[in-house]
Amino acid sequence: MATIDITSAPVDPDVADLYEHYRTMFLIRRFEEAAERQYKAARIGGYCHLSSGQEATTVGAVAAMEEKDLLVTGYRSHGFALARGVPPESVMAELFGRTHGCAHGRGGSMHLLDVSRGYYGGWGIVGGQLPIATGMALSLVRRGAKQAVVCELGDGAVNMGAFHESLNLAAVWDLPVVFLVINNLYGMGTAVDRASAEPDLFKRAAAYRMEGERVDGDDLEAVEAVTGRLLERAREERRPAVLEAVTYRFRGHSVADAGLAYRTRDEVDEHRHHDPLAHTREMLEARGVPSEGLDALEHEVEDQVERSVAFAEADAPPPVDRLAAGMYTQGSDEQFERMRPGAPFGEAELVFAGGLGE
Amino acid sequence: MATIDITSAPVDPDVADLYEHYRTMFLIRRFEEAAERQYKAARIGGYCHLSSGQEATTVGAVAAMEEKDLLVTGYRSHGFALARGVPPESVMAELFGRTHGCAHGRGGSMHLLDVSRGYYGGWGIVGGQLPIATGMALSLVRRGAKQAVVCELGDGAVNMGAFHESLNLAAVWDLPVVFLVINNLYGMGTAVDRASAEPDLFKRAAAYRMEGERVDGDDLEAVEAVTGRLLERAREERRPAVLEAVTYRFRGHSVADAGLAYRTRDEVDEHRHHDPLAHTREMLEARGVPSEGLDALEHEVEDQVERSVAFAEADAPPPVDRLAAGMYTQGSDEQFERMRPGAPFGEAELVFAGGLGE
Amino acid sequence: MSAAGVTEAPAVAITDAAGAETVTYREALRLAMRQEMERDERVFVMGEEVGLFDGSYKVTAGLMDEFGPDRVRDTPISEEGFLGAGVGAAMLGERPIVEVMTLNFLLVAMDQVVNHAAKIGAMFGGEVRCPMVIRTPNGAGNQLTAQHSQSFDGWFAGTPGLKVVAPATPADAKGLLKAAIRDDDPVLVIENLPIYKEKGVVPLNPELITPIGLAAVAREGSDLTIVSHSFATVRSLKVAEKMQAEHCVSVEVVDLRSLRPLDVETVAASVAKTNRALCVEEGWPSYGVSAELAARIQHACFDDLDAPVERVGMAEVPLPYAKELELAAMPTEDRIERAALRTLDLAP
Amino acid sequence: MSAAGVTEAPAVAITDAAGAETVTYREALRLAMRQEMERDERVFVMGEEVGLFDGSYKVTAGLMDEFGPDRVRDTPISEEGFLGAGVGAAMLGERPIVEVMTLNFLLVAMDQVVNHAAKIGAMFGGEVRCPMVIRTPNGAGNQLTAQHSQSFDGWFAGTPGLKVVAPATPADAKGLLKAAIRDDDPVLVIENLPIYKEKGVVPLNPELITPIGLAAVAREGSDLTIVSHSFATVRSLKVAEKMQAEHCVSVEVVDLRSLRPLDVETVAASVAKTNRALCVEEGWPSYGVSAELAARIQHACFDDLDAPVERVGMAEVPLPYAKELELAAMPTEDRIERAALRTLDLAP
Ligand SMILES: Cc1ncc(C[n+]2csc(CCOP(=O)(O)OP(=O)(O)O)c2C)c(N)n1
Ligand SMILES: Cc1ncc(C[n+]2csc(CCOP(=O)(O)OP(=O)(O)O)c2C)c(N)n1
Ligand SMILES: [Mg+2]
Ligand SMILES: [Mg+2]
Repeated sequence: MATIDITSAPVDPDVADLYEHYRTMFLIRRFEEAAERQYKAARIGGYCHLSSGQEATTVGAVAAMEEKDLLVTGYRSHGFALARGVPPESVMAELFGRTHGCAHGRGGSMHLLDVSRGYYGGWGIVGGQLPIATGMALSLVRRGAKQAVVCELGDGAVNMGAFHESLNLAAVWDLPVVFLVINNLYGMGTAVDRASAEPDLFKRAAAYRMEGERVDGDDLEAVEAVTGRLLERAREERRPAVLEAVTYRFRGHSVADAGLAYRTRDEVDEHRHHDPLAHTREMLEARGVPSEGLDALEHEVEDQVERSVAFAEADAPPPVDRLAAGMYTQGSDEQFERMRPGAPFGEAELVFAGGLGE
Repeated sequence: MATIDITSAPVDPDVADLYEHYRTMFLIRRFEEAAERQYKAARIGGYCHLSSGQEATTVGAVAAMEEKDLLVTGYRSHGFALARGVPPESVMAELFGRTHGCAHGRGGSMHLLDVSRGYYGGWGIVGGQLPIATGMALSLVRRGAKQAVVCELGDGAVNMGAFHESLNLAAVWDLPVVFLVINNLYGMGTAVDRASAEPDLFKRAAAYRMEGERVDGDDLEAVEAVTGRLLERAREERRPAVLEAVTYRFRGHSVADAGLAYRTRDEVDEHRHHDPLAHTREMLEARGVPSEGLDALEHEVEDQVERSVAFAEADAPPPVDRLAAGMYTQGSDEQFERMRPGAPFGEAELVFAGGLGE
Repeated sequence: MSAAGVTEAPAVAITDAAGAETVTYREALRLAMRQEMERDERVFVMGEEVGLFDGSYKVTAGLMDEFGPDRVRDTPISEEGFLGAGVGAAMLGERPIVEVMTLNFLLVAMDQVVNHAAKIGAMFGGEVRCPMVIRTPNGAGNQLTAQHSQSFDGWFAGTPGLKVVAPATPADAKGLLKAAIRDDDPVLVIENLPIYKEKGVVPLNPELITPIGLAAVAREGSDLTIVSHSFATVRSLKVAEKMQAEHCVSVEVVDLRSLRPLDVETVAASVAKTNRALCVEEGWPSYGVSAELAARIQHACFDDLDAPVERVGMAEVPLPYAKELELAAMPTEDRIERAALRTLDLAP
Repeated sequence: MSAAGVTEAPAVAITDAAGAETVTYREALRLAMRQEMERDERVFVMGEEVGLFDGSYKVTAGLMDEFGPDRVRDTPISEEGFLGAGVGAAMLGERPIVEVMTLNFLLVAMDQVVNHAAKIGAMFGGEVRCPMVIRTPNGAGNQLTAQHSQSFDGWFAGTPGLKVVAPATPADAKGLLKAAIRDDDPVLVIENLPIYKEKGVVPLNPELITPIGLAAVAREGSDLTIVSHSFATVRSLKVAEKMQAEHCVSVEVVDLRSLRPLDVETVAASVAKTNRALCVEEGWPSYGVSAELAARIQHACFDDLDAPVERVGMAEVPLPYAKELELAAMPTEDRIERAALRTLDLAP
């Protein structure tokens, strides 16, 4: 979290923590608003899924993680990357498809990652990240490491076969993984109870003799506390868990969706009145943090977001002659050497020149 | 059940039913023993999965079905076909790969069916039959038909993603399907509790707010009663259910498996002492059916099995020039006509001559 | 069926009492579904977001209002489950149209398509059938990145028991989808993301279909045959115009329309005339559709060919996000043109 | 690595201090795993029935006793789950070998293979890798019927980001599996049911590998090149002997060994010499491996070819159960021979 200046932070450690969490929540909100503007200005492409409204869950869950813990998420993950400390410049540059993006411009919004911070992506197939997170937990056990994995998924993902197979494996093998189900009430336009025969999603954990809990996902401190407890148990006792955090997505499914075909304006407004950002700010003020201090923090963050956009804009796109970089490891060029004759891609050079490895 | 002679049956209707069920159980046992012999004599090929030991479950469940109900099973299904009334000749001919087999020699042991008796196969991919059975139940609902589907699966199949997706769909859409989980304690060599984090398999139903029950699968009358109750509810109230029948597979996973690498001889012997066949015969005797009558029944069945083998042996194999028959419906030949030039199969005629349709 | 016959460019107006209209590819698909649902009670649509959300790509927009939630059924995110449910319903004689949001997501339902739907007719000795339609768009563009930009068309086309069509025009979108719905076998209808918004003249006659298994000569020419399907046909037609204008080269474009059955006859007849062939596809060419085409052409036209059959498609990488990289990887008009010139020995 | 070089028949004894032994293909695979597990703690095996049951086809027999249940891990029947778990473990630097009972069952795990394992290197900008091995047999025979008799080799070979090998001999089974385990990318090792019991001389030296991306000339010849992989190579070698004896025709057999990367160079060099090519595979040829081969050969050897490239494979039907039908559908030696004679213009 090198980019965050904490000199103006409160001294009471509990309040100081909340203050920093608020900063992160605010960063996520403003960052995503900027991303949306850049998307509409066609500087960002692909799908762009915003998490506005869900910040308390994101920040609370990540705050509960130890540095050595690992994180795996779906595609609605700008917030997770930022909360885990990936510099905004690096995330924004990724959204712009630039060289210094956290995936060097090759992944975009859905495929953020930062291995140095234990963040292993950023995946786009609903449910696809679950077996992978489970395998990471298996690897931790094989090493005897006291670490755990947090695997984020949406309420829509609980109906995928991969959910079932992963939870069963995690439970039958006693793996240290917490499945964080972000129940924002909808998977695209489908309300939870139209999709899931058991709409109390945490109860599904019982089918694997696994602990399942539900938490108010807009209550940052509650999210942090229960995530912390479940992670601790995962690390120490190798007990996996499901944590369902109930929250709301203020915006449409992606920037392209107005988000009103399947829910009413009233419903959205009602939830906006319980904005976790406003709530957290109020809590800070109630605990004695002066309003001006919070305004200053907000300005700092806004500057930071602006800088990230400027950084991304100035950053270079990846060189076209390195189209295939990363696909295979070094040494593979030699293996592929003999595949050239009659190569059909149109221009074989595009793929082979510049090498396959990093 | 045209081939079964019931003239010597007892008159008390309850005993008469049990008597007929015993006949079916005994038929399954002897039929499969004959199939094994023919397999070892290389007259039957492929995989050959015997259900010896599981007859009470098979016969009890099918007995509870109404004629209009539908049946879908996995690959361990000789017993289900016979119980549903498919003539032994037709099943044996299928195992021999002959024209008058119930799938005309194209399916073999794993892909038996008889649409006229509502039996829609006989599927070989673990869990693959579940979405299909679910779709059949959906179709019944669309027609407003008061019918239900029985979908058989093994204890190993409950860990497949298809299980989860199907049960959720069946529950969220209120479909008339009973998932009959035959828990014979092992999926190949893997004991239930090594595979399933919740070894009480019926409890998994709760994850879909679905009714789940467990029954002693060696108690024919209990199986029939509970299956009947669940089917009734499925038909009348469109409520799906899971029924776990606990039983034991006396033989190896398939004829090729001795079945002793993962369980002890003692364990197998112990279960053989509770053979549901012997148990049912004892019940009949206790209810006053003379032992000679039962002996006679057994002889009849043995003759019947022998006749089925003779029938299959005498039956002709499918003509090789009809290799592609059934693959597509009639009229498709014309669609495929223009695909011939440069056809690569070696001999295009093999596939196209004789037609694609029935 | 002659109206949609072999030698006709797909987008010309069709003389028919029912008339014709200029609509988008998306609207043409919707029209096909509406007409077939009106005609046949057994037809119903099922998939993620097809109802309340009006379809992820708005193909089914309005249909739930028109036909109700039973015939336009929203599903949970469970592709294996609901696609398999379509198989089961079809086995009982329904005519399900299962929409899969994009072809990429068929990977999680592959087993139901390849090892169930495709097997039913043959494996059960013709005793039961599976008359279902699976609709899904392939294609890349818009920086959707590696997991969302794929075209596995050839995998399905290589599966005996399936039929696979891939319309390139609104008229064929309507005609082939209708043919698929009426067909008694499982048919995969591969749509395409970039074409959804393309417009064309579509005959309104509800009885007009585009026959499965029949390619179309989308443009006549004499110097080179380009063989393509789906969006690659749209690209190729533009390249053909440009080459006429700039290089005075006359390019014939054969739009496959069906991948299984594959109309090798029409392709071979064209190559016999032009003596040169270029196969273009949106997907990766190695082990792709263009491989089969090149294999068939070299066989059927061995003595006719003046040059090796060339191929062009997506560069063989998981599609990167960055716009510049994506563009460099795609089978753009530029790249098709270069490949065409190469096939004509007019470029190295 | 020269010991397993290009021009060497795969089954000859290799001069090496460590010696060689005649073992089955199955034993050769086991030897490779045992050696690599001894060498590298990160290597572990996981799959259905690999431990207590000794492997469904006994490839892993004894390994659980030797290495314990943590390194030879039995899994529930959950291919998508445990294959994906392999992906996750590999991303953290483990070297999982995931056994899938047969290639048919990869269909339920397709998404993890194609849309996850294969994407990792490129999609994450090279920041994380996926050094895993997936082992699984393809092939038909023994009347296993439509759902259990398939070879989707080309689908994986057509997926950028994967590597695919398919050994035809015990020596290459050991050499390629070892190469795959040591490789830093995801490698699919396609084994084969009928070959498991075939014997051959296998070098014991734990450092000998068969390089990925290098085909072998399994038999030299001058009149015709047969290109094949996996069990089709075994069949083709027999056909070659027979044709020599009965027709005085000299057939060269190129055993591909790797499908991605594909060694087109070795194939083309052979065809340049023989001027005729026949591609043989166990799977369905339309849109299959032989399509890619024919496409490459006609391109690379356009001026060398005296006849069109021919192909032979499984008849394009879901494989029926009845022995007679199965046999009629398979690419038997008879059918390969007839196709070879056709390629040589010695038969219609
Ligand atoms: C297997 C698969 N099917 C469909 C999609 C398309 N899709 C992307 S996000 C989404 C909704 C997911 O909803 P949820 O899990 O609740 O997450 P949220 O978007 O609310 O964060 C769908 C259907 C996909 N990416 N993968
Ligand atoms: C998807 C898939 N994976 C693996 C197999 C191989 N296989 C066939 S039967 C079986 C065991 C199934 O056990 P269970 O469900 O308990 O049924 P049982 O054999 O005991 O009747 C396995 C692993 C398969 N057919 N399909
Ligand atoms: Mg959601
Ligand atoms: Mg079992």
